[in-house]
Amino acid sequence: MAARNATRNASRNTSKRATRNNSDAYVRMYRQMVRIRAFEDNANQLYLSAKMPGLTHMYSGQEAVAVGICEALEDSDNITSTHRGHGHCVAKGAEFKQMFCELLGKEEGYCRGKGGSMHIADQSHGNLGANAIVGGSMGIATGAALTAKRLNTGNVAVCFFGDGATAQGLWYEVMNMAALWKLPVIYACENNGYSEYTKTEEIAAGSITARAEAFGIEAFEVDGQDVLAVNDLTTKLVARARKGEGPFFMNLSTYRYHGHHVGDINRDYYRSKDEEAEWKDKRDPITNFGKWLEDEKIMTAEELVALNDEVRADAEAAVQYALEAKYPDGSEVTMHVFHEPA
Amino acid sequence: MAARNATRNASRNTSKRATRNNSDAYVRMYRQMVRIRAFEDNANQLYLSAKMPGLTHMYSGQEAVAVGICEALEDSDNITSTHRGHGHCVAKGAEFKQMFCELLGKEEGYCRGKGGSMHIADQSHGNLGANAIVGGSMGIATGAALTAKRLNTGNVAVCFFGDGATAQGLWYEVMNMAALWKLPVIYACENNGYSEYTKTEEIAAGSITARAEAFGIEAFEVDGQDVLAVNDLTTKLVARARKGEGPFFMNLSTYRYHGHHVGDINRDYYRSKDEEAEWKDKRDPITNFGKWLEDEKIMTAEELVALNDEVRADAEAAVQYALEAKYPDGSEVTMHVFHEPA
Amino acid sequence: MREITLSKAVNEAIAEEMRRDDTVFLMGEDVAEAGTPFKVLSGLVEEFGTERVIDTPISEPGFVGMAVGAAMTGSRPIVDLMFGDFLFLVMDQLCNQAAKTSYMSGGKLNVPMVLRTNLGATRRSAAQHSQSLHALVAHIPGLKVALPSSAFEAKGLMKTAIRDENPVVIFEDKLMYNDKAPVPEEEFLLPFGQANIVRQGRDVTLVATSSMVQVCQKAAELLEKDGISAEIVDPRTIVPLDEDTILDSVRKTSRAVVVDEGHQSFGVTAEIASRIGEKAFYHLDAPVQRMGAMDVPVPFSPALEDLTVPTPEAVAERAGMICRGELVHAA
Amino acid sequence: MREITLSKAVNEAIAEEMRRDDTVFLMGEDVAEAGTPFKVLSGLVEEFGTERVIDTPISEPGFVGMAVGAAMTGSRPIVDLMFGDFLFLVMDQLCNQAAKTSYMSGGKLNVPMVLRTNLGATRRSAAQHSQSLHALVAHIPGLKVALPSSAFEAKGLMKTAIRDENPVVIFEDKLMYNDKAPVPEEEFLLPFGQANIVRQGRDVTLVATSSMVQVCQKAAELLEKDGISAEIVDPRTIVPLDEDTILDSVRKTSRAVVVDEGHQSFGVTAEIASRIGEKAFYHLDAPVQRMGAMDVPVPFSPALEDLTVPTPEAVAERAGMICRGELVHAA
Ligand SMILES: Cc1ncc(C[n+]2csc(CCOP(=O)(O)OP(=O)(O)O)c2C)c(N)n1
Ligand SMILES: Cc1ncc(C[n+]2csc(CCOP(=O)(O)OP(=O)(O)O)c2C)c(N)n1
Ligand SMILES: [Mg+2]
Ligand SMILES: [Mg+2]
Repeated sequence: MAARNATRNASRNTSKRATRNNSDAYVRMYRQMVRIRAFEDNANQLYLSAKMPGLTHMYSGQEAVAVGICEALEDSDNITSTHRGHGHCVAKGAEFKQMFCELLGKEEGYCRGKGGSMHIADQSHGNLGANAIVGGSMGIATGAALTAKRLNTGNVAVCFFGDGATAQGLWYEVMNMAALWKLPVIYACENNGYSEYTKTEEIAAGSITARAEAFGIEAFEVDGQDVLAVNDLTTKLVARARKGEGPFFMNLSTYRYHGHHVGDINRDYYRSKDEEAEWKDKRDPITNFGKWLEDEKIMTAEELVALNDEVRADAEAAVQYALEAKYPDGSEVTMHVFHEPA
Repeated sequence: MAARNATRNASRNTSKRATRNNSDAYVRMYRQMVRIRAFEDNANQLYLSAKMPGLTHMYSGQEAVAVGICEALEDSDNITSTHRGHGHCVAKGAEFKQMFCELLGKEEGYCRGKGGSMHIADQSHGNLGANAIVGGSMGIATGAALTAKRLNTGNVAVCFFGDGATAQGLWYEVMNMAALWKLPVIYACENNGYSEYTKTEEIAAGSITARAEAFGIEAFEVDGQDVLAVNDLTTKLVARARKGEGPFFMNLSTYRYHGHHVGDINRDYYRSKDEEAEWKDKRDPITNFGKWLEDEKIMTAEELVALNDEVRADAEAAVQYALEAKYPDGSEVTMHVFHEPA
Repeated sequence: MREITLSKAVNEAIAEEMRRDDTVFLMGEDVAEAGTPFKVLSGLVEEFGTERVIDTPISEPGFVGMAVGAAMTGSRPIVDLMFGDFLFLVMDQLCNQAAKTSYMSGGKLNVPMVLRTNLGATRRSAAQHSQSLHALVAHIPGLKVALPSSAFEAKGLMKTAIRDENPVVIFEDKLMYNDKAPVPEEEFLLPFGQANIVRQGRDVTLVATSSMVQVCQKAAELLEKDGISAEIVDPRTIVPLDEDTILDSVRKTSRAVVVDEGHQSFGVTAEIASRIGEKAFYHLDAPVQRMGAMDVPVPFSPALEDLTVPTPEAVAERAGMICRGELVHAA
Repeated sequence: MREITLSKAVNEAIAEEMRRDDTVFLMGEDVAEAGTPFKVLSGLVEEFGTERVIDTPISEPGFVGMAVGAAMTGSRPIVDLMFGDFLFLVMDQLCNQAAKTSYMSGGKLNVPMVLRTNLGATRRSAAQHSQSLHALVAHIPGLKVALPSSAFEAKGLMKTAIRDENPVVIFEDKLMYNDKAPVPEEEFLLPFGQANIVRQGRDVTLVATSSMVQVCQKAAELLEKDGISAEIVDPRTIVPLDEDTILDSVRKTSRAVVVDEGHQSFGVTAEIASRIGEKAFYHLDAPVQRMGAMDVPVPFSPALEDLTVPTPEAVAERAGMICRGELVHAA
């Protein structure tokens, strides 16, 4: 079985021509991508100005992946996320306020400040959480799909992970079981070319796509900077997974604009400024999709600017709110170690 | 890359016609297979007559795999073995006496009685040990190959494991590194169709061979009941591995005659008597190779019988010796927790 | 009361809970037709089908991870880990994921799963199939740890474990599967964090877990002959730990020996002994004694293996010594 | 004496040993050009090349397993495990394989490898990047465990670890990488199993490991002001453990507080406190106090995280209480 190349540049495909019906969906996708970018720009600032504690990893550049996929899902569908998880969280429906509160360790955060950037979760929208163990959520996503199948909920689970995470043996174990039991899970590899400070080609032998295929899993390679291509493919796969035709694998080529984490500033020794510029200037998922929306007359240039401004204002207000919000009371430190029935 | 099918029935191939030069090697292979069978028959008896403690797993039926491979190796080459490890140990050059002593927990055993059947090791012949963790030695074999490459010893490492062990994520992790670094390691999957009481096809999705290939590893499928086919292929791969062309993968089809472990007597619920009979009657590696030796006039029928008798007598003498040998002194219980320089 | 084996007790507990709650399911290697190598689960697949009694590949990290995800989304998985020694393979999914999910999510998510596995040496199974690793999981906040010491506890604790909202690791003694004990026909559950006073005594408290309860019962009989009255306390769960019952007993007897089959150093005996040493300090007439397994990998040879775990004779001897004040000079 | 950072000390130790012995090599994630995220290994790849300073994929079980095999065949690998929390991923290869090889083979094989990793909270790295898991490995026979408490120890213990014939796990405190301490220019090694008396005192012994040595030094200064003289003992390695030095100190001071950054329950404080309680029983004037990290996953929020680890003030307070006899009623 050869990997299917989901049409590159699907956005320029006539079948994608805007109609009254889906233009709302397009605007929403655009907005969600802008929301992620705005969230990250603020998070980065918070960190650089020493207002945010800990470690964090920016999602900027990869927005089309999270949004293209999550817009094909229902709230009740599950996702699992990664150390680079803000984008998935926003895309799956989370609110800025609770997210910034979480990043700052405040009581109103999604996890009451206990999780922080690397563990942000949003159960209300099916996000089972970011994970600071690379590959650590592969079993969780597959298990969510097992619940879906066993209890017949009709839900699908999407497991986000990076190209570097394909080096974790866990993935092969769960792919095998997902394939054997036809579980409704989609493995979405956000292939941004790097694991920390190392090019993935130096640490991945053979073909990542072929690895999934060897387990009898249908695999797809798709341009992760093209939100419509991603959304299109995901929509089809989700429908098929709900019918019991899963699991599936998607290898999404994409790029992270910032360093591996916010402190990774001097990157010359592992990737060139030219390479970064190339991706940012020519392949930015937001800029390109914005242009398409204009070309297709779904939004005007002014509307695009207004939307951006509105989202940025939202984000800044949320930051302000979070900065002023209160920390959890010290007594919370021993709460939630064990879960008590409500 | 499609898996290469090493010529099935290579033993009937004219290129395998016996010559004065290699007839010694053929006789040796035959003898080694008979030695394994004799060892196992005695071990089985010891267990059934309650003279042998613990758990043990019989290698009978798979002799051509261990012998075909180990006869292509030097003493200094390493192997790692499994819970079903007696065959590998004999094939790599171990003596009956120390082996039976080990199985009975006696002081003269290869591991001074501390390892037993599931941990038998024979460092003097490069056998890094059996392993009671399924897949547990995959890293060890690959690491031995790393030493070989780094210290330029010219050695090769062979990692024996069962089809069931391919479900362990560890394998994928080490295959990736072996492929990236071109390590001289050969992964030898003894595909006997079962993991304990379950048919492997029920617990392995897709293709095991394709899984190795997806890492860019050259893979081969070979008849594991044909000692010459196995030996031929291994000889070639070992030579190539020594030149830095490794790693390689071999999927060897074979069969275990006994139950999963010695206590597994009623097997009807997971495999049929007919299936067992088919393998034992038509595909026995020893019977078939014996016939070939006769046909090729390398050994006469009488010589075959004599060899069998001699080996059986050796085995029984070793059993007797081991039964009478002494247990380690109680003071040894705290020895060897830590290794002290000699 | 009828007597059943520990094996049957576990089987009954699981079957009852599976009948009661559709979200409960079982997964592990050879749990279905084969009913596990120990035959503990025989018959369950016939009643509940392969959808709820799931044979897995030999992928311990994988299926434990899947259980975590299944538990987070409304299932109640029971995972069968064939040997306690394989815990080392699943520590990441168990300790970094399952144990921390409730806390990291501020209580928004939880992982109601049971990991059933075993402990116990002297079965000639050598270093990788004989370990008693319960201290390791007990060290990790977020996991509960149950150590049934008979068929009665095995049933009652298993049912409680399945209904718990948290990850519970339950260790059965693999040498005890065929041991019978009285177990009521009617349904019952045993609460976590409630120790059992197995035997009343005046002179010394033997705190014993799992396999060591039987050992201490025999030790108590030996001591009886020497006129020493031993009280035996079985914590039943070490997380949560019923410190009060242990301390009350020691305050009464003024002497304690803590006996557990895990390795002695950095193990369960250290935790319990140090709590007694701290919280019953002014009641102690003698230093608290610890008796764990030797700090050596479990050797295969019968001649060596039997030396590594506490025996009734050794426990009786040690308890006798502190009762007779013979260990004064050592401390 | 010159002062260097802990980071530099580790780097020097490894470089010296790599120069001395060709069989020593390093492997781990981003250890080469990047020199690890903590920059501890910077410069090594320039000197020793990518053949001896090997960047691996994110495959912790895989590369630890490979290190075991490499060590069994004549290499001396040093494995870099980026965060101590990832130990959970490698427990099988470390505890079922590396730790048991010498014993299982009756001494015929051995595994001279070093696993260097870290511990320590309060870096706002949350539950999966903040754990101090040294108690877990200390429980497994066959592993040695070193806990350097300054640049001096970091260098001397690392060199000893590399030359040891056994698997050694060495935990650096990730908050201490930039802390300087005097370290001789000349070569030196620190023996395992030899505790260091960091500070002499009369009234109470503070047994402190790793990060907690600094905490106890500050606590000792606070106590000094109250006229209490604290002795600080740093075991340096917990396997082997220098029990004698600890016991001698406690027999002298009659009081002890054991302070360690691992979770308190079933952790290092339990082992050391229970040994003191058993072997210095008749010298104790007060119950031995244990101060470990709280039994909770490490929370992200700064408002919570700082509450979970022992502070100088808390240690001083507790030590003060036992010196003043204020904990009598609790026990
Ligand atoms: C098990 C584990 N190993 C190592 C790390 C350290 N680490 C964090 S992110 C990362 C790189 C991950 O690369 P990839 O999966 O491609 O994700 P990306 O950062 O590119 O989004 C590493 C090595 C970790 N968090 N967990
Ligand atoms: C990690 C681990 N899981 C489970 C087991 C129990 N077990 C022992 S052998 C075996 C089946 C192995 O099957 P395979 O690898 O095909 O080898 P075979 O027995 O067929 O030779 C299992 C599940 C084990 N020893 N180790
Ligand atoms: Mg990446
Ligand atoms: Mg098999």
